[in-house]
Amino acid sequence: MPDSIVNDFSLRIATPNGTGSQTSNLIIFRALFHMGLAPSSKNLFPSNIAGLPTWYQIRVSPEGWQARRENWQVLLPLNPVTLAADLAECAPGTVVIDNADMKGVEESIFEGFIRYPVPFDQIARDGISDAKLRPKLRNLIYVGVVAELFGIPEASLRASIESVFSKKKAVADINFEAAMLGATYAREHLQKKDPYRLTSAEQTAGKILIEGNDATALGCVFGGCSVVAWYPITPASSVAEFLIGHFARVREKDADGANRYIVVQAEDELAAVGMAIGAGWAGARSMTSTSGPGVSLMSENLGLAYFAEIPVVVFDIQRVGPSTGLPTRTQQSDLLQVAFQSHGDTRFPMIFPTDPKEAFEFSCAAFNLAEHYQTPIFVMSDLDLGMNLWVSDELEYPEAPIDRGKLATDEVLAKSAEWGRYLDIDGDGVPYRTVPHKTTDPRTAHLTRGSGHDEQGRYSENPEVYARNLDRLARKIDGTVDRLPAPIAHAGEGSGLGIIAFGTTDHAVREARAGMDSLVPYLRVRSWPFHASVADFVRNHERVVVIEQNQQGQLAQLLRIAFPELAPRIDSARYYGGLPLSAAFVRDAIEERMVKA
Amino acid sequence: MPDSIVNDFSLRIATPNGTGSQTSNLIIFRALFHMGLAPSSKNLFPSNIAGLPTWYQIRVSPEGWQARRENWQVLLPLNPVTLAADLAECAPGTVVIDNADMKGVEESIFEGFIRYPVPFDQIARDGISDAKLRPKLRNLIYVGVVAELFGIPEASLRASIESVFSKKKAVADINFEAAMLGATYAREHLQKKDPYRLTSAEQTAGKILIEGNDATALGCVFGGCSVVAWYPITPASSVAEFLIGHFARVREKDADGANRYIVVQAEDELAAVGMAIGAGWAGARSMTSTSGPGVSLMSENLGLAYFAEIPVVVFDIQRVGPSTGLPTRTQQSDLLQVAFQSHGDTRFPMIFPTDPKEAFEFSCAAFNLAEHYQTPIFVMSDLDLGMNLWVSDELEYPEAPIDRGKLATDEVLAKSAEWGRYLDIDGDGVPYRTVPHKTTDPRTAHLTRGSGHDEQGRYSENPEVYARNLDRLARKIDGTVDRLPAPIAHAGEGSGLGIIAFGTTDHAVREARAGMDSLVPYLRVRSWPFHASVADFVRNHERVVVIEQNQQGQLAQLLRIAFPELAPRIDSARYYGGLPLSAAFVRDAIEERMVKA
Amino acid sequence: MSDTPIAPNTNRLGLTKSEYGGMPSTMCKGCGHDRISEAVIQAAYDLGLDARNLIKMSGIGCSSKTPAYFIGKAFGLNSTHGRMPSFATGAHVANRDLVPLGVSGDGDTASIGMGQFVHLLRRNARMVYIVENNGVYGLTKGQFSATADRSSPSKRGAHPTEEAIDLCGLALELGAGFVARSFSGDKKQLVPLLKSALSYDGLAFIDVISPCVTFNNHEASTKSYTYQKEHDVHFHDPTYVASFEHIDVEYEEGETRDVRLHDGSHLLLRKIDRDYDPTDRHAASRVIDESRSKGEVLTGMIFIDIAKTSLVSSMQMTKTPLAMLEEPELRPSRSALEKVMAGFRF
Amino acid sequence: MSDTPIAPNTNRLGLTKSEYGGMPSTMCKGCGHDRISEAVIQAAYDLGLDARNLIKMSGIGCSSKTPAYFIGKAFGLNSTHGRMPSFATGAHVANRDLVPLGVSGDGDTASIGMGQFVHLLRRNARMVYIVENNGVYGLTKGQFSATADRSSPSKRGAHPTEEAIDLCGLALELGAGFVARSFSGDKKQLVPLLKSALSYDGLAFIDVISPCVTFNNHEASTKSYTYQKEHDVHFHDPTYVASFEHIDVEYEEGETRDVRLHDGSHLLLRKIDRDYDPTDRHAASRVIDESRSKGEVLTGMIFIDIAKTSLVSSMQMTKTPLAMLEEPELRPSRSALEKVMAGFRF
Ligand SMILES: Cc1ncc(C[n+]2csc(CCOP(=O)(O)OP(=O)(O)O)c2C)c(N)n1
Ligand SMILES: Cc1ncc(C[n+]2csc(CCOP(=O)(O)OP(=O)(O)O)c2C)c(N)n1
Ligand code: SF4
Ligand code: SF4
Ligand SMILES: [Mg+2]
Ligand SMILES: [Mg+2]
Repeated sequence: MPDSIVNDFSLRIATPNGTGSQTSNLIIFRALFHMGLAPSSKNLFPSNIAGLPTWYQIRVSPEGWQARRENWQVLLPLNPVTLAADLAECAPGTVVIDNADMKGVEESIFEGFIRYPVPFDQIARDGISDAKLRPKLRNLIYVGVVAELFGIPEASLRASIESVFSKKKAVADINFEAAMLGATYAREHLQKKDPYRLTSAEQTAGKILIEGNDATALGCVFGGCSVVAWYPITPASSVAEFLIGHFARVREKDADGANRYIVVQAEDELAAVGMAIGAGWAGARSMTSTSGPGVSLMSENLGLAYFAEIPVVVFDIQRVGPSTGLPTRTQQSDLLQVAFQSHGDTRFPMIFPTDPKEAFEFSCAAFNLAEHYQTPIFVMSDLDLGMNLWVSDELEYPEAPIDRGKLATDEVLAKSAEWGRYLDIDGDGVPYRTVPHKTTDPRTAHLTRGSGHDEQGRYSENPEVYARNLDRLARKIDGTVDRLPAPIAHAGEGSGLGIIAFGTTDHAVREARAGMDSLVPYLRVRSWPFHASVADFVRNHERVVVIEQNQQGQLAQLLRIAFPELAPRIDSARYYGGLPLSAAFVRDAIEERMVKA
Repeated sequence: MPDSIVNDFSLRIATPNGTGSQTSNLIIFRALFHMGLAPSSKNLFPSNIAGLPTWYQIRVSPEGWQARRENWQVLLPLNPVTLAADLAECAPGTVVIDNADMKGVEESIFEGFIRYPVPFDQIARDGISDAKLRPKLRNLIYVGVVAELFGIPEASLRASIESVFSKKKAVADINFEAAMLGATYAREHLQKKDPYRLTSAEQTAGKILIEGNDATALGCVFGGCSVVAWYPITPASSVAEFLIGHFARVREKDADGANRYIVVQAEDELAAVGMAIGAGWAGARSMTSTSGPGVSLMSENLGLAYFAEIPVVVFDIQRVGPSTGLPTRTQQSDLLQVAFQSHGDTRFPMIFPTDPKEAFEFSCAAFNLAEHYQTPIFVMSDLDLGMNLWVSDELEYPEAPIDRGKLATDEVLAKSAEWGRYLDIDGDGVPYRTVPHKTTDPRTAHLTRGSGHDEQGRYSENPEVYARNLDRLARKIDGTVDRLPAPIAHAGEGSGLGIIAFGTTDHAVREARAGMDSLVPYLRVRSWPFHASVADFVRNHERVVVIEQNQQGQLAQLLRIAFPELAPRIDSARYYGGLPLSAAFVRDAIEERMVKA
Repeated sequence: MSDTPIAPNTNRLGLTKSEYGGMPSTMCKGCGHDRISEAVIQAAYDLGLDARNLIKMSGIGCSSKTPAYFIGKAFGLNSTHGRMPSFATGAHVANRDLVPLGVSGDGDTASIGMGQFVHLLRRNARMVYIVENNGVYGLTKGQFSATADRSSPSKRGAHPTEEAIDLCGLALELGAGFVARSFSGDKKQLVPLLKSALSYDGLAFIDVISPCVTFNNHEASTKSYTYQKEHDVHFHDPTYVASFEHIDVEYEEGETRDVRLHDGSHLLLRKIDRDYDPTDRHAASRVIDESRSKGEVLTGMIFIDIAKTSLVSSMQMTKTPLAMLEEPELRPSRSALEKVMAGFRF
Repeated sequence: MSDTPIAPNTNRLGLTKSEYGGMPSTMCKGCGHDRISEAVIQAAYDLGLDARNLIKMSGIGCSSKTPAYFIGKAFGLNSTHGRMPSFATGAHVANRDLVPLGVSGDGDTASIGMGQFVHLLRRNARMVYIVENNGVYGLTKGQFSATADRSSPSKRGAHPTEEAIDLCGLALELGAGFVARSFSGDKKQLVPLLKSALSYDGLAFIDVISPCVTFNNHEASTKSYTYQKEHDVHFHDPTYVASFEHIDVEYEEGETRDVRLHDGSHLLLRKIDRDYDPTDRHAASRVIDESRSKGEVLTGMIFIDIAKTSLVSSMQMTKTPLAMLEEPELRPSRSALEKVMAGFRF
């Protein structure tokens, strides 16, 4: 082992859920950011409010990789319940900072590790007078120990603590003091025996710290969304909760100080999506955010929006399914369900953001797409992106103006002799949308319906009329590729193996590629239906492996359907344990296939 | 035109909905059956209770084909609203029996047709004294006219009328008399000018007349179903309604005359499927029947049944989608939705009955499958099969005994030292199912859940445990092919083009093949996941065309996913106008491709 | 009388009644639902209502089809079975100037729609909500709905196995501010109630007994025309006076209650025998419940509370309908984003 | 006293109380839900209940997790959010010998579950239905549920914008036969109510105020321990006497009501101040409603009707649980099929 490893290791903190340790972990994380490092954080928390084991993993790397690192070099096993298991998972030589006051712990289990025992209880008892505050403040002690052992400057620590407790100076002070108790103890009693060190760096220029759901919420504000109907569900709740805050702060009020938005907490997801669709029908930009179980409940109403051609944006912050599954773990397993949900011939376009910046951009763009194509647009995020804190590029002001799409205004209607709500005037399958009060032309008034209708929106059971309508809808959905985010190609060597990935999988893929001797060509898909260039990429390689976070290889299946002639070359490598994907998994998957090839 | 065409033409009757004409049409149909003919009937009715146009098509053919014939040789345009349109759709030389008393009708519109004008109103006025009965009885007049013109023996007519009014002799008599008014008029005033004739035949030995939903209901009774929870929806309602009758008549009562079943009309489909799943969990054979919109509402609860491994049978009597679509027209467009519904990695096995006999057999078998594999089984019928009257082979008593599958009985548990509800003891991915009161072993009691669980059914967030469970579920579902109905191959010539079809499409396909010079090989798929023999069939042909009744080519897409290496050869021909499929459509689809090939 | 328009055969907008019509009905001849559509047309015509400010919302069922048959100049959304309340709420908050006229059935509301109906009542968004109550699922051919009385057999003689839900009782329990019941055969009562509902700023619920002539109009039915005629008991004799009319009905004190509605119009309730106070929620539940046990069907203005604030008013929303806002109002400035970014830096 | 078991530390089945326990709870320390689980264990132990005849049913929420923490010897189904009533109904009709003990939350029942809850009450299938009512969505971190009072702000100070639903009032309106309210902090009242519910042949509903210490136990909350303690008003002082015990509580006439339950046990209600008749549905709604406006939270046996017939009884079902029937009873004979076929021939 080299005697010094700088800014390139990861730290795992094991605590019981709901004990306040999250604040301490956040403080360490932000302190690193303050040092100019681009750390990654993965919060592996249970579906429980307090008591169950939780792990927080902080990683630093010279490149500022954001993917989860599979192994860790430093462990703080502060949860008695999981102590043994946590240690068992560690490689020999792992640095272990444990609570020396823990009762009944066999010394032997620490063998083979670089151990720093710290009497946290005693330090707390001696150093924190106020017994009421002690339980929470004691968590700050390990912050100080970590800072001292690995070299987080006091300034960064203080800055971090102050930012976490923002305005509350007094609170910040006592927390800082508590942290100092740990630092002091470490300085006086711990002899540095490990090679891991932190030093200030230049990784954070133009970077921000943000959760994906926060960026998604901002995208809605700048995307012009004004009606939000939601029902709480992990990991989607914070989209609406952040949104409430951003609306209040940045959506300009009217002259009387009244709100230019409304957020309704509905009684369930059927109602949430119903309200959002009703609002879209009446001409407001509307959305709902949910996760798998909610999507399953929305499918009938979404079928109406599809067939009646009503704009609405749905955010699916994916978690582990099927059923209740693991509500606090991450997956990309709703694709097939979303794509073909609701009975009959339907297709629901999907967009796949990969990081907070795209979460913002795609969320903003989704409203233009929904209104232009007059159909539900799904933004497929996931728990890893949505609920973890990411070091992201700053969000850029949207270039594209708000585009209400093809609206039946008086001008438009004046030009068109023949009029019909579902008339394909431009031959692109996209009709002109009506919004009450947007026109005075009496021809536009009609009863929107989910039953069979002709070009004028009148009820019809005529077989030709019905088939013609389904064909137009198919053309319309095929056409969405003109405006959906195009795939991004990362050139590589050779035409043997190619990689396809989407969403949060991208981070592990890019890290894995960087770490390999030969650079494998990689295409990141950003939407479905697929662009023609996706087919080109597959065609240009003997074999393509789709890396995804589900059991069935759902994107691979969508590719096989979209490009049957290329289906034989499409392979997939799948992880579905619920933890954020690691570069190691990707590397193995690729190497395995390179050998085969 | 040959001067005599015997037992080979079709008759189209146009009337307003809800005027009682259905009874008359049924009488004609049953009279033909009584003559030993195997007629086909297609009831093209509107989504309305009374007033809108409805058409009834009766067809006779030497082979007794049951598919819809695209053209008709005899028309009764008795609906003033559609008179002109109905005539416009007819080929020259069509026989037209019209109401001479209809006001304001241009003589000219009958030009080019073989016309038999009949003063129905006047005949009714003169012949039917009771003004209250007249509106209904007048419909019998055209029955008599048809009988006289084309040669339905009086005996068959009487037999038919008596069977329709079963016990009510008096009612039968006045109806027969009304029919005779028409017959007499025709005899006295109409000069036979057309070549179409009916004669007795031998097509009905061992045949019965039955609606698909009726056979489906019987299958549930003989399949051992005891709990039914449903919510009304066209075209599925009659499954439950027939079932109520059959239960009462043929499910043996207990010693006290009490019922050995329960049928609950739920408040909606979420509740209907919830009750059915709850009953399956408690150990009863349970089912729910619905159509597209209902399936869309069931998807969250079905995800629980999939993941918690609870048996339940769902009958999807498909209608035209998306959304409300055309509730009284037929399609096969719920496949993709059903196969991958509910969030997360799920698959729901589907069975495709093609006629009443299979509707009975598959419905019966579905309960064994659901209990053996402990998963929801979908029986995918449609409106054409479910609500039309079919000439079918007699239903045969089920050979396979009722098989409750792998149950955790005391015997089983005695043998197995290690026990877990989800433990894969036999290596086939199918665990042993627990039913309260079926065992006294205390180890079996547990809390069934849709959240992550280990082999013992205990809550677990462990990534390996979760992935292992998903893998076992995948193995289990793959294994269903061992018991799902296998495909049926119809040999043909050459290895160029092959046909694949399923469900009601089969009738048009078999008729089309019979009518072609070169017999195209044909495989009828009867379930999904697909058997290996389906891949063999595709592999053995340069090109395979899937004939289906939906817009997206849904079965073709499932084939491309299942057999990626064969995807390039899989093509599809699709009809989705909502009328039952005709042989003509299939013939065109095949010929077009034979030219190409 | 409020039913007299400004000039013969035209209303204050100069429109004839036929201009409030819709497509030809496809209901069965004699269906109660058609009578309700006529009443809606009458009310809209009398009020001189601008069809562009009304949106017709419905679920699925025969009843839910009727919006196609009245006020063809208004937009409408025929949504999904039992979920109309959510679509109507969404449409109204998107454009607060659009007043939803919701038409539902007893199956659509009391069976599959119960959850959304209950929460719609709580939310009190401005809307007129009509249940065309026939005790059966008409469109699916006559199965019992959740409002079918246990004493009321089907044509085949089967009886419901569960208690009927009294939607008015439920609405009262859930705090609805406008609860009325009427009969499709009684335009004289239904029209003024509809007008009052359209003048009410909140959720106005009207349960209208509307016989299904095809599946539930037989002797033994408690939802038949005959049954309703024989058991109908009126609370009061209602008269509606629009804000643009002056009250010219003379009445003695104590004989008539004058309810002033949000838009300045008046609902005059002339006492019949007993004096009934439609502003006492408890009395209301007690009375309809007692009358039910007596086999009566009380109709009229059961309860009204004009003090309740509607959803939009309680939400501090801008007066401009959200649907009419454009980029300048909807998209914050670059500097706004810059400020937000600052917070994410350090 | 009914709480005294036959022999010290064991009940009539010879089981200790710990044998009615479950897995260790994962609720927050002090969560009201844990107290309810304890009460359930106490009731089951006192009754000498055979765990194999009980099925624990729940939806999704902190409350809905608790069936894992009591009576581990019973089977249970932790179903989907708001849909437990349908699963419980299905399970019970499949095996009528299994009594469902349903545990739900105010979000699970009053928000997403409202539709099924209403129809469960109508259907009256035998079942104990407990709502662990804390006014918030605990598991999703504290959003308001439909039972949150408008006067009760969140920790952040926001107020609900909609009226709270009183589940007991709703249950009464919908004709429920057993309606009670209690408090997780009041075992003395809750345990006898639970036992009575378990002895009732029909839908027994108990709304239990169960504070969420993490998200809704602050000063201003009306669902906090303190608030409930300060505003709790008891109807009576309840005592449960099992059928296998003899009534040895002495009481003066007129002071106590004796309600005889279906299984022969008795619920003795000792009058506190006013005399309250729990068999008068109207009085019940009026009283809980008035007390609500007075800011009181009335608890106890609000309403009971032992005359109602439960779903299974009204369905003429065989005594043998359907789940226990096998091929001989389930599959009709060949001749039966032959008879049916005859009808399809001609
Ligand atoms: C999800 C769903 N389930 C079932 C149906 C079938 N369906 C159509 S209308 C209807 C009931 C209508 O009853 P009601 O609301 O009382 O209206 P009515 O026809 O009596 O006026 C049902 C069950 C449907 N369209 N959608
Ligand atoms: C279909 C669906 N929507 C949303 C959720 C997320 N969710 C889990 S629990 C819960 C609310 C629970 O509240 P309550 O029933 O009051 O239980 P409590 O936690 O307060 O005891 C919600 C909304 C879910 N699991 N499923
Ligand atoms: S079926 Fe009944 S409800 Fe429907 S239209 Fe006919 S009469 Fe009216
Ligand atoms: S969050 Fe609230 S309801 Fe959930 S366990 Fe904690 S205290 Fe109980
Ligand atoms: Mg109805
Ligand atoms: Mg709660």
